[in-house]
Amino acid sequence: MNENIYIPKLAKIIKIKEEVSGLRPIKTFRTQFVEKNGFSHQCGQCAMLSVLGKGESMISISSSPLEKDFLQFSILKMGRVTSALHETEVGEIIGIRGPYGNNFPIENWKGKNLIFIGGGIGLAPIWSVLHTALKKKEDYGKLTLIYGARTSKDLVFKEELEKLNKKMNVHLSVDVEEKDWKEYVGFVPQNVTDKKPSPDNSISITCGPPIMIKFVIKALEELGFKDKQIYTTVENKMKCGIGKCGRCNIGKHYICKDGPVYSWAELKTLPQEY
Amino acid sequence: MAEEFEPKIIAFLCKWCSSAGSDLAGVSRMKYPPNVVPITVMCSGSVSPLYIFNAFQKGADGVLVSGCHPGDCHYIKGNFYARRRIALVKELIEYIGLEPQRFKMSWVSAAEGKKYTKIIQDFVQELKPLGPQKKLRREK
Amino acid sequence: MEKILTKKSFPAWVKNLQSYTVYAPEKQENLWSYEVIQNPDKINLEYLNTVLAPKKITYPQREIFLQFNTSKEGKPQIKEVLPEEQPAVIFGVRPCDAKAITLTDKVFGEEPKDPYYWSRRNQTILVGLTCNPPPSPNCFCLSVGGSPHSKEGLDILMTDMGDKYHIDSLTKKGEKLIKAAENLFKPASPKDKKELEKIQRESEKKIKREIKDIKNIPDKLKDMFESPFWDEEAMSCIRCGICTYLCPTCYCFDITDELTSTLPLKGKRVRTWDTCQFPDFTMHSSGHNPRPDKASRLRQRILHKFQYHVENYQDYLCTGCGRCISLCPMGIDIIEILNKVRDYE
Amino acid sequence: MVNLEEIKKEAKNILEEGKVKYIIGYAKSSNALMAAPTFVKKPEDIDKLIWDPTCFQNLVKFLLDEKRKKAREKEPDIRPVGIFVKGCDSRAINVLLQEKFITREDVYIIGLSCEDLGVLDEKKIFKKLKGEEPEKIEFDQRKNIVISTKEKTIKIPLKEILAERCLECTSSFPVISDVFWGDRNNRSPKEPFKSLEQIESLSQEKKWDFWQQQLSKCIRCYACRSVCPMCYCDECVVDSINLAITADTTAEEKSQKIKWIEKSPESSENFGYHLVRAMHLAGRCIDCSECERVCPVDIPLRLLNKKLEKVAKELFDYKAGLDPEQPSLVSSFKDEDPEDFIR
Repeated sequence: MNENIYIPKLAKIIKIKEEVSGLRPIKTFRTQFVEKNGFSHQCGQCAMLSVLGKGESMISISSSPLEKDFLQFSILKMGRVTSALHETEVGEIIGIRGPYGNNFPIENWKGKNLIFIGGGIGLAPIWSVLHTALKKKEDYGKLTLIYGARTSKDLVFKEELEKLNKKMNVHLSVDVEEKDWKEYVGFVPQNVTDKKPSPDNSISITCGPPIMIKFVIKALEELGFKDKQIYTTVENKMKCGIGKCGRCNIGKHYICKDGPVYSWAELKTLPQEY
Repeated sequence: MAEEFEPKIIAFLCKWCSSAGSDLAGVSRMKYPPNVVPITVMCSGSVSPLYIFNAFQKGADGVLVSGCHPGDCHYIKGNFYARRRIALVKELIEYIGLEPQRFKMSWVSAAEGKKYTKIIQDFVQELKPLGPQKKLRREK
Repeated sequence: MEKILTKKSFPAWVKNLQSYTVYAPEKQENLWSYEVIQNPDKINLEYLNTVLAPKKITYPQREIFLQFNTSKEGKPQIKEVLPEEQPAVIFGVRPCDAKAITLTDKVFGEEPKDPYYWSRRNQTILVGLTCNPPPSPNCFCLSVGGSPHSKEGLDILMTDMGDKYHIDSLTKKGEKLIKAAENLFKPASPKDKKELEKIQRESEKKIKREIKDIKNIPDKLKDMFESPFWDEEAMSCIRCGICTYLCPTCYCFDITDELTSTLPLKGKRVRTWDTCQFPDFTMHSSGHNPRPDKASRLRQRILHKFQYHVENYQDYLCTGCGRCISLCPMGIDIIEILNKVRDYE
Repeated sequence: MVNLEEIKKEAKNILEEGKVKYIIGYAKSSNALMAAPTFVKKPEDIDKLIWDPTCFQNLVKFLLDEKRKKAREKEPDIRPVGIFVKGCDSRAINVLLQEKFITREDVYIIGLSCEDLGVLDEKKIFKKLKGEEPEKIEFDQRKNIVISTKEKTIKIPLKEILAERCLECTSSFPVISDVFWGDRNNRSPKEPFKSLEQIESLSQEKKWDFWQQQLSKCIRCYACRSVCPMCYCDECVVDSINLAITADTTAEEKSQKIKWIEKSPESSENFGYHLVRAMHLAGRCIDCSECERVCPVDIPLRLLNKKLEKVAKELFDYKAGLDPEQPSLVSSFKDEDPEDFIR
C-alpha cells in the first residue's frame, strides 16, 4: 500500500542552538527520525513540521542533502507552531513529513560562480545549498555570501559565518550603525550594489523578506545579471504541502510543489500576488 | 451496582469574595463535595459568556458563577454588569433546551464559607438526577 | 447497456441494494439534501437542486486524519484513521455534480494521491438523473462543457420517461447495481431509444443561461489580473463562504489539530473545508496577507475556476450548477461577471 | 408614499454637488425576487436605483468596508457616504453610532419608510409558486405582487408574503435620516414576539431537539456573521488567526490566542459559535433578520436573536437602536435589575 502522505514521521530533536534571542528569536534544531523511515531531500526543499496539538508549519531544510545523519531547521518564532517548537527541549519528539517543493538546480550550476544573498532568517534555505557547494567546492567557481540582518544580534549562524570567511568571500551587513561593527552598514540590496559581484558566469541565489528580494533583484539587474541568473525562493501560507489544499498558489503555481525555488525569469511571468 | 454519577462543576469565583469564601470553607474544614473545579477570576463581571459555553463544551455538568454581594464589588460595579449578562445567558441556555438547573449564579462573600458549601452541596444534589451533560459536550 | 425500469419497480431495485448505504435527495423542510435513505418507497426523484452537492458524501466537510496522544513514557503516538470502508450508492446525482466529482478526482488523484478521499470515492457509485426540466433557473452546464444528460463521472444515468426510467449503465460498478435486481429491468427498445434522444434534445433547450464565448475567457482573464474590474465587482461581496462551500467543484481545505485533553495530550488532526473567501485563508502568521481584500479574493475564485485550473488540468473548475448564483446573499452572479470579462476592454 | 423619482433626483443632486462620495442603494439583480446592492458614483448612473419590497439587504454592512478602506488610505476622502436605509437598517446605524464605530458625519442617510409593508420573504413566495420559477415580477399598487412564471401569472397579496420580521416590526420607518420619504406611522403589532411562542411553549427536551436539529445543519460558511452589520470585530472567536495582527504582534501573543471553537462543523462547535454570536448581539440586534435570510441551510437564526431581544425588553426594558445616546445593554445596569435567579 502507498504510504499516507498526511501522516508525519516521528523525529527526535538531537540538538538545539539558540541563534538569535530577543523579540524575534531564532533557534536551530537538528532532528533524527525515530525509525528508519526517513527521507532524503534536495537543496531548497521544505518539510512540514508538526507539534501534536498545535498543528503544522512548513519550514525549509537548512542542512545539506549530503548530510545523511540528520535534518536541520532554523526557525524564527512567529506563530502558534513555531512558538511551540521553540519551547521544545533536546530529546523531545516532533513530527516531520516531506520533503516538499522543488529544489535549486545545482547540477546545472557546475563550473559557475555562486553568489548567495540573504537577509535575516533567509539564510536558512541558502545554508543547505551553500554547504552542498562547499562540500563539492571543486565543482563550482568562486563562492560569495552577502548576508545582512537588522542588527548584529539578528545574524544567524554567527560562529559558522566566522569560519566560513576562510573558505569563501563573506560580506556581512547590519541595517543601522552599531558599536564595534566593522563591516558594511546598510540594507542588503545596498551591500550588493557596493560589492558589485560580477554577472559573468554567475548565478545569484537570494532569500529573505519579500521587500528585500524585490530590491536585491533590482540591484542585480543594474549590475547586469540576466533574469535566468537570478534565483530566489517564495513563501506562502501552506497546509497540505502537495498542491491540494489550494491556498499557497501564485497564479497556477502551487508554491508547495511548483516552488519555492524560482528563477526571476519564471517568477516574473506569475501574478504579483505574494 | 453501577457507580453513582458524580457531576463535575466548573465554578468561576471572583477573587475578592467568592474565591476567598471557598478558601474559608476549605481552611475551616467544612465538608463539601469534591465535584468542583474552581477557577478564580478577577471579578464576576469578567466572566465572558464564552467561558460558560466553553465549560459546557468541555464537559462540565454544571457551571457556577459567583461574585460579591451587590454593593461589595471591589471594582464598584462589576457584579451589577455580571447580573445582567448572566440573566441573558440563563435565558438563552434555557431557550435552547439545556436544563436550566445546570447553570447557577450566587453572591458569596469572603466570610460566607458556609453559604458556599451549602450552594455546592445543593448544586451537586440537583445535578445528580440529571445525569451527565452531553448536549453541548464535544465528542471525545 | 441500456435498460428500462418502470417507476413502480424503482423502490424494489433500491431494496435489493441492502449491502450499500443508499443516499438520495430528500426534502427537509424547504430544502433538498442528499440523505441516507431508510425507506426506498419514499425516494422522490422530482427534486430541485440540493443546497449541498453530493461532494458532501465523497468529500465530507470534516475528515479525521489521525489521532494522537502521549504514551505513559511521554512519547507521542500517532494513529492513522482511514474512513471505514462502506460501499455507497448515491441516487439522483445531477450530471453537473457528477462532472464536479471527476474534477476533484483529478486533484486528489494526482500523485501523491489523497488516501482519505480515495477510500471513500472508490466505494461510491453515482447514479445520475437527466435534468428535464433543469433543477435551477441558474443552470448553465452547456456553457462549461456539460449537458443536462451528460454521462461524465456517472456509473448509471437514469432518464425520466413518464411512467418509466431509461437506465443507461456506464461502468462495471453500474452493471453490478443492475445485476442486484436484474429481473426488474427490461431491455430498451429502439422506440425507447428514440424517445430518449428526444427528451435529451429538449432538456438542452431548457437551459436558459449561458456564458458567452467561454473559450476566450482564460486568456482574457490573464490580462485582467491588475484590472480595477475586480474592485468594482467585489464591492457587494460580504466575504462569506456560501459560493465556495456550496460549489460542487471547490475542494480547498484546512488541516487543524483538535485537542480532547491537554494532560495527558490527546486529540486528533482533522481536515475541514476551507475557502478562499475567508481573510485568514492566506494570511501568514506574520500578519502579511497576499490577498488582503475581497477584490483579490473574488479574483482568486474566478481565476482559479476559469484560468488556473484550465492551465493545470485543461478543464474549467465549474460545472454550471448555478448554486453560487442562486444562493449569493448579495446577488453576485458568476455568469454576469464572466460576460463582463468577455466585453472588458 | 415613497417616490422613487424624487429619490433619484436627490441622489443626482448630492452626487453632482459632491456632497457624498458615492451612494449605496439597490439595483435589479439576475434574480427577479431580490435586489442587489449597488454603488452609484456618477450622477448619470442613478437610473439603476430601485426601491421596492425586493430590497432586502441591510446596506449598513457596507459602512464597515468603507471604514476599513478609509483606515488604509493615507489621505482618505472624508466626505460622507450616501446610503439607503429602511426602518430596521436605520436602527443598525444608531447602534454603530452608539458604539462609536462610525460618526454621524460618515453617513448621509437616505431614509425610506416601509410604511405599511416591508420586504418579501423569498421562501414564502417559493411555497406559493410550488416549484415554478419566477421570470418577471411587478407590484400592483403596493397591495399585490404579480409574478409571471413560464406557465402562468399569479397575483399574491403582499401581506401574505412579507418577511416575519416585517409583520412583527414596530417602527417601519427610519429613526434617523438626513432626507426621508414615506410616512412615519408607528405600527403596533399585537404580538411583536409571536414567532417565538412556538419554541417557548416546547418542553426542555423538545427545545433541545429543535435547536440541535437546526444547528447541526450549520456548514459554518459564516454568511450570518458576514451579512450582519453588528459583526464588525477584527477578531472573531471562530477565526483561526487573529485578524488584528500587526507587524508588532509578538509570537507569544499569537500563540496564546485561545482556540475557543474548532473549525469542524460538529454540533458542539456549532452551538458554541451560534450561542456566542447570539450573546454578542444581545441588545445590539435590530432585527433586520438578514442572518436568517442568507443562511443557505435555513437555520432560523432570527429566533435566537429575537429571543434575547425579548428578554432585554422584558427584564431590562431595553430596545436596541432607537437612541444613539443610550448606554449599551450589557455595559449598563439598573439597581432594580432582576436577581431572583441568584442565590
